Amino acid sequence: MSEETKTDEHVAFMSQMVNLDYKIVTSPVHRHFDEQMREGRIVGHKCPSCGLVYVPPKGFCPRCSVITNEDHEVEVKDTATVTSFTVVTPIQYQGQKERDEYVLANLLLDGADSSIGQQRIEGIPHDEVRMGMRVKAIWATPDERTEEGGGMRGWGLTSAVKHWEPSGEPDAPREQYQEHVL
Amino acid sequence: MQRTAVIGCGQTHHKKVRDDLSMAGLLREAAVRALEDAEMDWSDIDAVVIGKAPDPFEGVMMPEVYLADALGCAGKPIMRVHTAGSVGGSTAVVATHLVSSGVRERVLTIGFEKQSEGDTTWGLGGGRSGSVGAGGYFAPHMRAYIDRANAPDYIGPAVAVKDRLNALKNPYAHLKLPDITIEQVLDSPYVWEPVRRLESCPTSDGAAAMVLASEKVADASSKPVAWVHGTAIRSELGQFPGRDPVSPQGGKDCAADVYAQAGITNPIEDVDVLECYVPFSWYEPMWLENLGFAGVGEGWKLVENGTTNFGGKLPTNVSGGVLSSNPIGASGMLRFLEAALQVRGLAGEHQVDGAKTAVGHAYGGAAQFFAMWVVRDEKP
Amino acid sequence: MLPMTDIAIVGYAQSPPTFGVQETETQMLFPAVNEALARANLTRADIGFMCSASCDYLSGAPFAFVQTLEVTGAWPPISESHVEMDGAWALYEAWVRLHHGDIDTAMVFASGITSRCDWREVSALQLDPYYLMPLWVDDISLAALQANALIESRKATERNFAEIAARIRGGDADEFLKEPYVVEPLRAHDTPTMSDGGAAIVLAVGDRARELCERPAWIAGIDHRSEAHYPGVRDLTISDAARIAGQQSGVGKGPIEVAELAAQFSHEELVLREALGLTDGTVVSPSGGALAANPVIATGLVRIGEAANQIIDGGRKRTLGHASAGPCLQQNLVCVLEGE
Amino acid sequence: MAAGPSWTLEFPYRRSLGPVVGEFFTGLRDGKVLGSRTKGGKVLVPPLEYDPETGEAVQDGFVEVAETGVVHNWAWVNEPLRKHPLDRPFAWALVRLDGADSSLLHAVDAPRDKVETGMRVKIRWREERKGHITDIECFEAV
Repeated sequence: MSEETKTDEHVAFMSQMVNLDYKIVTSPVHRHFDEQMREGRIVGHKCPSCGLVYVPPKGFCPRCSVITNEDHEVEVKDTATVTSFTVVTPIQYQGQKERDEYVLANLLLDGADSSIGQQRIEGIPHDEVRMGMRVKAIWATPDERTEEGGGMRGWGLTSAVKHWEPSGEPDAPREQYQEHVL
Repeated sequence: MQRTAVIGCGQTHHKKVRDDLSMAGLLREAAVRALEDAEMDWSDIDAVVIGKAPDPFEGVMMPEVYLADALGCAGKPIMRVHTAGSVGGSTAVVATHLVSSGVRERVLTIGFEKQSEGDTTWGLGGGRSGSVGAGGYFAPHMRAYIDRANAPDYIGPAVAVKDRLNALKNPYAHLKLPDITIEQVLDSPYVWEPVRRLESCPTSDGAAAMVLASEKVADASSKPVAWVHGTAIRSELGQFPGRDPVSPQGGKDCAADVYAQAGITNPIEDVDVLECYVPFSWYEPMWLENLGFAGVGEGWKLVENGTTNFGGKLPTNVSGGVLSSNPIGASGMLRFLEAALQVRGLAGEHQVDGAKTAVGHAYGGAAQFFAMWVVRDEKP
Repeated sequence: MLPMTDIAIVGYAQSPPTFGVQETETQMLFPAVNEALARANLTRADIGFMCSASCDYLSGAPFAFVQTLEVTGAWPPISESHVEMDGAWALYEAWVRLHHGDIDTAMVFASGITSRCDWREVSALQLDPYYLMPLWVDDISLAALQANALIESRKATERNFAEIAARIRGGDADEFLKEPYVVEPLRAHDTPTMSDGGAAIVLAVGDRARELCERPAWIAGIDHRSEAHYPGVRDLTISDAARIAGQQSGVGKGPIEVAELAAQFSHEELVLREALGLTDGTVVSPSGGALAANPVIATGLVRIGEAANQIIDGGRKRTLGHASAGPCLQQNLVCVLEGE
Repeated sequence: MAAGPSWTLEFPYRRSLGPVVGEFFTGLRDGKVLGSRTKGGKVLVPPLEYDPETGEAVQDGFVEVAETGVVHNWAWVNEPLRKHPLDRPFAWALVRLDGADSSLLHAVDAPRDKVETGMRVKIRWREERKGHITDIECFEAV
């Protein structure tokens, strides 16, 4: 026994690393969405029953329980309204790469009915971000648009959009976005 | 349907790290207290129902497997419920149903979390960078509430102070901040603006346990019991166009259902004590509206005018609430348990005089899973 | 004890077992849920209570059930619960819920995708976190200990195992016995074929069940029990948990025509046959059981569904569905079904 | 697992052990094996905080047992998994240490033809011990 471990101290803790391998599987619907994003198109599915447009598409309408596919695909714009937001001070934990404060917003894309959560807003001081603010997508250069793989879990966007910046349009009136906080 | 009562309550001392206990030891500390309160031992129990939040928090998959005999279940039934943050509440509902259905007579139910074993924010992010945790997810909803209700900015801090001062009367509570003031909360840094650090729940190790029993068993109890007058759960889709996360329909429906069972027609008049799930201070006024204690946009006024204070018309989270102790899987059950303690008259220093009707409430997921119960000192 | 409510299975469907499903877990569940509802002539809106089953460690992301909730169309909000256990326990929760008289239908669904993880490694995470998990004892190793205990107590031979596997998989026991061991005394044919799948069951009460289904599969009894966890404190040659669950669910009150057993390993069938008191008159796991397809989490619910179909479609009078969880058949659930 | 690209989920845990597991691990670090005693007098090794049959708390205090014992049951692993305690063929065994009434599950490092029920084994201690179940490197033939 080494000197280091030879101690009278009572053993009170044990550490355990749980490291497990998981296969990266992206469903065909999300793979197609990812491909379209890399080509600069944001697409969704329009439910044939209720007519609502979901971005990203799920392959079904969760309200109507109707299956949707590429026949129901519609393209939406890369401009949006901030429906709500938060300024995050990142909590430091093992594996966290974020260090500085940043803004995450829920966005309603023009042409979509479902909002998208946790989108980065940049190009504006944090205390000037507001609900109703109009923003536009800042696209990554084509070679920065990586294949999404396991990160594409059916919500959010992909690496193709780096972040969003104010578009300079006048703010949207509250009634246009308040039903779309989420 | 068989009348059902809470005849035993037990909880751990909730702390940042219960470094003195194993996982089994944590559950057993709460369970043994509940059994002692019920004047029972392990052999009296017919079945056990446990609940906790996602398994990666502790890194034990399906923990009922490892915990079965630690909870006296060799040869007995044990099951595990998981409905995200509402799980402590929905676990108590499942345990209640085991008795009210007539299937079992004496059921032990336990909610727990040993958050210190792993890292919850990391866990919520699925082991990836950039997880903003629950606060980051809910912050935009709180902002939308403040905006819609035109609520003054000191309301959230006022709730944070109230619940922390209430916690001083609860020997089991985790956070004890005797000197906390609204100014101090307002000065504390934002974590997920508009949520400040002191407006957020802690991460805790802890467990809550109750013994639920049939009318026959409860009638034989030498102590006051809490009769269950209604239980309800609701789930709604987490994200779809038109969903209102500020006042989710599932919460409204859950409240309407449980009030109807308990004959509550005017909640603010009919309910003596409320234990609701407030992990971030702004959720108190949000839930007051969602659960029908105040009109739309009026919830914050009940905070401002002291209605929800200890000694007010609707004392809310007199135990200190989730803002003072947050062992996630137990947090919902603690709301249910504290409601039961109040109508049993056994809440000690935080007892509300003459509490006859109490409501326990929990929510989870994307504010999409709800569990509630109504307990009274008298039989249904 | 109150008089028990008459509750029956009126619709069941499973997605065809595959390995390597590409769709999301929710998408995978849609056909099974739709078909189970269609068989019961019901829509989602008709259902009084739903209960789901899933496991986060299968796909490696928390809150699998938040995703799969989308298969329910939970808008307006629904009364719904979830167990992180085999779907058979979700069915038990729904059965308990239906006793209250305020609702008359329920739906249960379960899903498991095993192709995205290394299940032998993941299975170690359900073990005692201090004494067993750090050794990464896998499910096949623990099963092999139980199989060896049967051999050493002269209750079974490797040939018995091979004969069970041959009956279920088709094939020749002599050929099976020539295969190498995975963990001695178990060979590949004795271990489950891991799969991806989902299943759904619709339940209804009393006359409502008769209205929805020509020949409902009535739940005559259902019960579940556990053993102590650590394998060194138990007699591995028997299953007290299965025995008690069998007694409590009334297995012995009449002959069982078909028993669908969640025996993931061939030797487990022997342990379960003895614990449940099954005789040679019972046809065991004609569906192939958990050995032929093991979509973890859905496996037990599929057994109950298959046992129900033996009554609904097959005209049988009395069948049994079984589910298990934990190492060495630690937890067992038995559901006895009867036709009128 | 199906073929194709994969990612690794990594979660570090720090487990508090409590009075019984902690005492057992402290003992292992110091090269001794402790059991707990149920109300009925059974000695459990590894020690549990409760009687697995009843759930009742075990008695106060610990019982030291031998580092030798008997294989009560075994299973031979010809191809160890990457995380198994040994990287060469080995047996899992339920070992009843002399003085214990329950069996400890661990690995036995011995040739296949030596492994059988009734085999006498003893602990092979890890050189660098820290208070962990793997302070027992494995068992070996006496």
